[in-house]
Amino acid sequence: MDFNDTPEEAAFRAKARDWLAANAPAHLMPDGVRLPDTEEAERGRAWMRALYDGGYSGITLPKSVGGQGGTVIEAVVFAEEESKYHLPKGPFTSIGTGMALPVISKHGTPEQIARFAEPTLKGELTWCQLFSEPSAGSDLANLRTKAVRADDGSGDWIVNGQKVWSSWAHLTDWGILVVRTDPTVPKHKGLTFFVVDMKTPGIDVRPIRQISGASDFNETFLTDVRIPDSQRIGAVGEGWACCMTVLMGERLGSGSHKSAIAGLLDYAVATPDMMGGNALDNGAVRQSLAEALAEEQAEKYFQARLRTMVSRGENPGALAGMVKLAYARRLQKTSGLALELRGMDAMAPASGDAATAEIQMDYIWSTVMRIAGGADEVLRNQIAERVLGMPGDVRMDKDVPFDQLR
Amino acid sequence: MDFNDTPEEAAFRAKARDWLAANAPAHLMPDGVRLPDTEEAERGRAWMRALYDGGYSGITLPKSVGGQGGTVIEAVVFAEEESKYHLPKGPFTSIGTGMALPVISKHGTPEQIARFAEPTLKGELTWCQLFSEPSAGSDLANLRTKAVRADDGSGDWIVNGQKVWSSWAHLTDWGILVVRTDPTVPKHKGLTFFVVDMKTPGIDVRPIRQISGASDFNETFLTDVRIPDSQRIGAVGEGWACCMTVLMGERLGSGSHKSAIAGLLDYAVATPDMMGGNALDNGAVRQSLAEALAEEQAEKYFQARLRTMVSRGENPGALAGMVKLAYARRLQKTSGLALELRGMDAMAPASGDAATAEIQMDYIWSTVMRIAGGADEVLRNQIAERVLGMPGDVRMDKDVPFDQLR
Amino acid sequence: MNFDLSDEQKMLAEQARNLLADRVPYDSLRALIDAGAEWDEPLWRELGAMGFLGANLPEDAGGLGLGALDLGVIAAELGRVNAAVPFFSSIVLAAEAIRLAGSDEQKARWLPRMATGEVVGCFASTEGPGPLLGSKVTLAGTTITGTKTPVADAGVAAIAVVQCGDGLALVELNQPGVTRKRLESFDQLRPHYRLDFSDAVAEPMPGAGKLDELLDRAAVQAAFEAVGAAEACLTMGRDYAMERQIFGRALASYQAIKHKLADVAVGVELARSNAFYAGWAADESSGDLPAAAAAARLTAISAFEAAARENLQVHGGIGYTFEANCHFYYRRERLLAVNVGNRGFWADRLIRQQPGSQSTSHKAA
Amino acid sequence: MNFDLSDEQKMLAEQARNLLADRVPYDSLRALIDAGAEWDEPLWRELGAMGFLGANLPEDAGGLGLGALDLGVIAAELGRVNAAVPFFSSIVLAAEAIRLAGSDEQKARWLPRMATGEVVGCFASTEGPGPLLGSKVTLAGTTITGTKTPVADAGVAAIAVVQCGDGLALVELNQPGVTRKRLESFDQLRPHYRLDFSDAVAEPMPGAGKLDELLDRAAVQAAFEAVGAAEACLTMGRDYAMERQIFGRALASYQAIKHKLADVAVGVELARSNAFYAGWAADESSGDLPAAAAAARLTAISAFEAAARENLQVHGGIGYTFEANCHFYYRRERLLAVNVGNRGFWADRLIRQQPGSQSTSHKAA
Repeated sequence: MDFNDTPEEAAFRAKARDWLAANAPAHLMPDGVRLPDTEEAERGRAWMRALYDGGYSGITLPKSVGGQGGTVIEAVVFAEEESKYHLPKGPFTSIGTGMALPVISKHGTPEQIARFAEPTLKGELTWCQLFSEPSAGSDLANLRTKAVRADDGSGDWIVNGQKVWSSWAHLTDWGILVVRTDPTVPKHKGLTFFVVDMKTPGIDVRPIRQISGASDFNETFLTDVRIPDSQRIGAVGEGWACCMTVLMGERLGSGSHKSAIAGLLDYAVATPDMMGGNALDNGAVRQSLAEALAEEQAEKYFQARLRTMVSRGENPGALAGMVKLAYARRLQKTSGLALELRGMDAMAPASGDAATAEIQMDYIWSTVMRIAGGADEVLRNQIAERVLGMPGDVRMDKDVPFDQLR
Repeated sequence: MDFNDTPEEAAFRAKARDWLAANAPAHLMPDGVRLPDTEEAERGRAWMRALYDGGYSGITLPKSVGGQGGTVIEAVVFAEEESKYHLPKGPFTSIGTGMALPVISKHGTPEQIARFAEPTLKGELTWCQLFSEPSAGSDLANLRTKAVRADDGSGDWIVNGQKVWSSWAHLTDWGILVVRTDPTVPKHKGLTFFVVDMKTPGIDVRPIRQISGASDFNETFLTDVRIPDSQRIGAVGEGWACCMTVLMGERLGSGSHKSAIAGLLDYAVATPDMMGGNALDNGAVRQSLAEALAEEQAEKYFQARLRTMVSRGENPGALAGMVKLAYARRLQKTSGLALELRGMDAMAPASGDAATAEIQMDYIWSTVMRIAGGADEVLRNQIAERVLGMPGDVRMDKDVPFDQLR
Repeated sequence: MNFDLSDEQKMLAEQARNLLADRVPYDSLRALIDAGAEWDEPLWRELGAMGFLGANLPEDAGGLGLGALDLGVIAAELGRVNAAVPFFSSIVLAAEAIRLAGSDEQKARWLPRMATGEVVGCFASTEGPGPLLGSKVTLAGTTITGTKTPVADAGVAAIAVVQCGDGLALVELNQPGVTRKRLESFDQLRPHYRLDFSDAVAEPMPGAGKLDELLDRAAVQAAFEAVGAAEACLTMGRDYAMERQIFGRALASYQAIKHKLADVAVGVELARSNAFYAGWAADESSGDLPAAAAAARLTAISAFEAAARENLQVHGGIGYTFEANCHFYYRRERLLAVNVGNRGFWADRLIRQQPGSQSTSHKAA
Repeated sequence: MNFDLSDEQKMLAEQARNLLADRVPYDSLRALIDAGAEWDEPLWRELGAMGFLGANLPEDAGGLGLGALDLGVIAAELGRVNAAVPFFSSIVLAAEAIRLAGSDEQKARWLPRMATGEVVGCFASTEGPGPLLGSKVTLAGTTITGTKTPVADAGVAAIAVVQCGDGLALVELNQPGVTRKRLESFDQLRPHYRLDFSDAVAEPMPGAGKLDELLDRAAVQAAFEAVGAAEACLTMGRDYAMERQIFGRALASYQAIKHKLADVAVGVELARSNAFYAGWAADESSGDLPAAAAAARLTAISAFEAAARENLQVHGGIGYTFEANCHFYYRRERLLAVNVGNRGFWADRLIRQQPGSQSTSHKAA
């Protein structure tokens, strides 16, 4: 058992580290200043271009499409090193290389690959995703946005519907879009995958106001949006397979792991009690935070185990879902506890109390963590089914035509 | 809001209290001595006889069958008063009046009622139940014990199979039995209900050794047991309806409620810590026990609310299941916690340490509480469906003939 | 035994519920937040006009002379709709403090106008991070100096009852020695203020040793408010799950959702039972009130915590939007979890009520 | 990064697992309980003969000179089958104490025979109700008087390492000044004794201040044992749920069961991860060992607790019978939850390892 890179990984890391030391500083984001979205996105494009020039854009994508043909572990190592710098990274960079290009390179035509791959890898083309819908969350295939062929013989598609949770849709160039093209077949079978220019007439992107007060996500309304058949990825009806290419891709945290519980210990120590001590003297607080700290450390070493599997070329599969499941519920529990131990002051802190503000945001953000990227209940199902080999839920929608489902 | 009886209840209580004061003392069980089963059962019969003579046997059973034709609340009031005496009560008394007679009086023939009701009410006839099977726990209708007509034209039934969890089957006179008479129809439809003399040849009662070390429950093996058709209760195939008569009967705790948590507080205070104090000085222990105490009190007042509903003639239905659900998980949690706070000594206490022995038994008994009389999961389903009006689980066995189920 | 609300109390609940269902649609809460409003003033006036605010104040003070259970019924209904009114600050805390510890003159001067809603009071105890009962602000004669923060509803209040050590003082807020600064409040429907007293004029309240009873009585009302809110979350989650289709059937048909909400329902019923008993104990001035109030508070915090969190979870992504209604409760829940003392505070109070448990010198709060 | 057992460690695990699967069928546990046996002596001899008992003892003491991770691998496999052997008492505690704190003579005299299993040791710390570290039994020169209770495996032990204050002493049990009384043990597969010392001869162990490290190292092994046992419960519950049909489909197809076991699985993987790290920290003599051991202990207790309880729950009524196999783990789990210190003890140790947290005078253990 060791925490060291393999010789290959070490060599790759050294090279990446040198390259980043030379190139990253020019692209650093300012600390403590929130840039306008547009500027952040512009800087993201520039950093993508630098990555491309340095040979670090699309590390795991095949060389045939312009990627680096590298391993997943190289991508992880690079992400670890890259995360040491505060760089303009976000959905506006990751969706293109992480979602759009894997689908295009696997399901697209040579023309489509030629058209989209290089500009995306260079940051000239940024992407958003248009998957989720109000009626299609955990059950993604339940989507209702529909596309029909134009009746003018052009072969174009006319798309109508509504998408949600499309991050940065207002600032990206193109979108990856999955829609229903045949409602008369069972729901997974009637879907088709497209790419769409976000400037196409009929696309209306509106920010969603969230409970945190922010509006990072959008709703995207599509009204008679005309999409040429040449922007269809894969065959008609192959949309679900395209989605799976995106969703089943291996994901692994970057491994960088700052302890949130350490901050809560400090917070407790900084909260006086009624007997001249502090909140950490209360055995209930002490034990809850100790157990949370122990779990947090366990998660860090669990991620090291997953990282080791990936490094060996194994796919951790649903095991990786355990991390988020544990993390999200712990975040809600511990941030909630921290607010409680601080007492009323946590509900309306003195201005400038950054610690309380951050814990409040954690408490709110924990609700998203328990839902997005696999809700608690979906992850438990996946762990039961894929790790423990238990049966799937009874499915009532399996062979029923979509238009006959309620 | 008050804790007083209605005038009718008060009158009934006063009468019952007087009667008990005059009659119960002669039947008291000795304290701190465990009588042999056989003697306990004999005393139970005698107490039943006294109840019958006093007009308190079968309080809620109709007068037409020899009961008192009283209300549920009268039964509750009587049970409250009766519980103030340590009397020989148990499955050997309650199954007859609480399970056998309700079925017989609702589904039986006049001859059957005449034959069984009065002797049961008098304690001359005691009963056990032969319902559960190894393959039929929460899913009672999944039972496999079968009965076929004898091929001699007698109309008798020949029963083969195995029943479990039949308390006191070794000491009772008769059993209520549900068996499968038609495996070719869906499982709830092929059942038939019988009463059977436990001395019938082919009945073999064996104690089940439990994890507590005790053997309160039995397995009952039935091998070519011949039962005359005159002992069939209800029509052939009506067994499930008979079971429902038994299982859906209103049940309500007697209302007597000793605080278990108070004992654990004492236990914690009696456990020294490393700083000259005791285990209750530990905030984690303190808070856990405080929350358990608060919940225990809530349950007591919740039972008072249910009692009020019953007193008004309302049926609390699945609400009553909340009490056991909360109680069972709390018992496991708090008895487990108590063992922990005491430390290693709880794992092997000095001889004569009755408190630890009792908590150990609670910790073991809590597993039964979470299963018997509606497992946690069954109760949650019932609460969701009957209290919250949510849909039933998807049933795969609804219209499938029993012999085609796996 | 009749362990239930009386018919009159049920009518009171229904009356309040109907009024509030009509007057507090969720969109009105969104509008208040967007406006940065202090409160729903028209609703407050209406509650006053209908007598709800004086429910438990003496009849000679213009109240209805009802009890803690009646007040609890109203608190539960206000909790159910997440109403943006200073009921808890003005009625449950300030007016109750004056009733318990005020001089006859103080009672005569303030209670009638509080009962109508004309005067709003607030309760100032906390002094920054840490426990409810601040110890630094003290009274010198009739002069008060120091800082209480946060204080709920101080923006619309004319008077504050200020906890000074074990005693209470009454301070009019419209005077030169008092400055109020609005803080950013986690519960967007209940504003909080920092109150700075600089040689401000204060009237000591003569009733000594009433602080504990005040807190106990307030805890009972907080429990009722939480029970009403928790029940609203339960109903909202259930209704959404019944409607929402997933994988071809109602979300409500999945055991993960059924069992989650069943557990929430158990929590609500247990909390309600303790709230009933604590209300009864308050009305009977039973010696059991301290333990009953603490138990009610603890079960209500747990019930509302689970209900608010799991309601949002059942809603999924939509629950995270401002347009959905889960967040009102998700934020209010934390406030009710620390308002008048957190779980540790009340757990300790409950244990101290048990015979034999206070024998050692412990340090656990 | 290679955060996993080495190939050699995996082979060791497999070897142990195969041996134990063969040698410890559940029926053998029932037979031991029925016989009131002290231990599974033939198994102990076999483990000794195969070198498992000396895994982490120095080669010059007849051991294999392996490390804490290797020992952990064996502990996990013993935990998985609930083996009735004094591995924890003799190897993890007594031999390790002698290795850490014993004189050269003590090491030479006892370790070789402990490595083969010929001599069994036990560890005496608790003095009745309360914390692990008893304070009343003390050493006067080479004489010891007082009572340690309970002491695991003292019936088959020839020597005891006795905690006296902050120090350790070695006591041979076959001497007139020592009486042993067997107690009724909650874990029916691990006997416990009351040890009375009456002017018994004791040898002080010279290594001072080694108690903390001994407990840390034992906590790591207890974590591994619990992880193995928890995984056995998880597998048993899953297998039963797959087989058992209810309402026409496998019990394992219900979300209530799937989600319950998924949560158990998460607990097991988290606990395993901490155990791995703590084993690594023990082997590297990392300054992180105290925190790592405490964290491993806490996650292992939680994981095994949930696994043992829910495994029985998944089994339903049959799980409550002596013929089913859930109860071995249900009882062992509580023992492992208090063995070498309970949750509160280790939570406190973990917090004290964090920078800044020991600044105030707190009273929480």
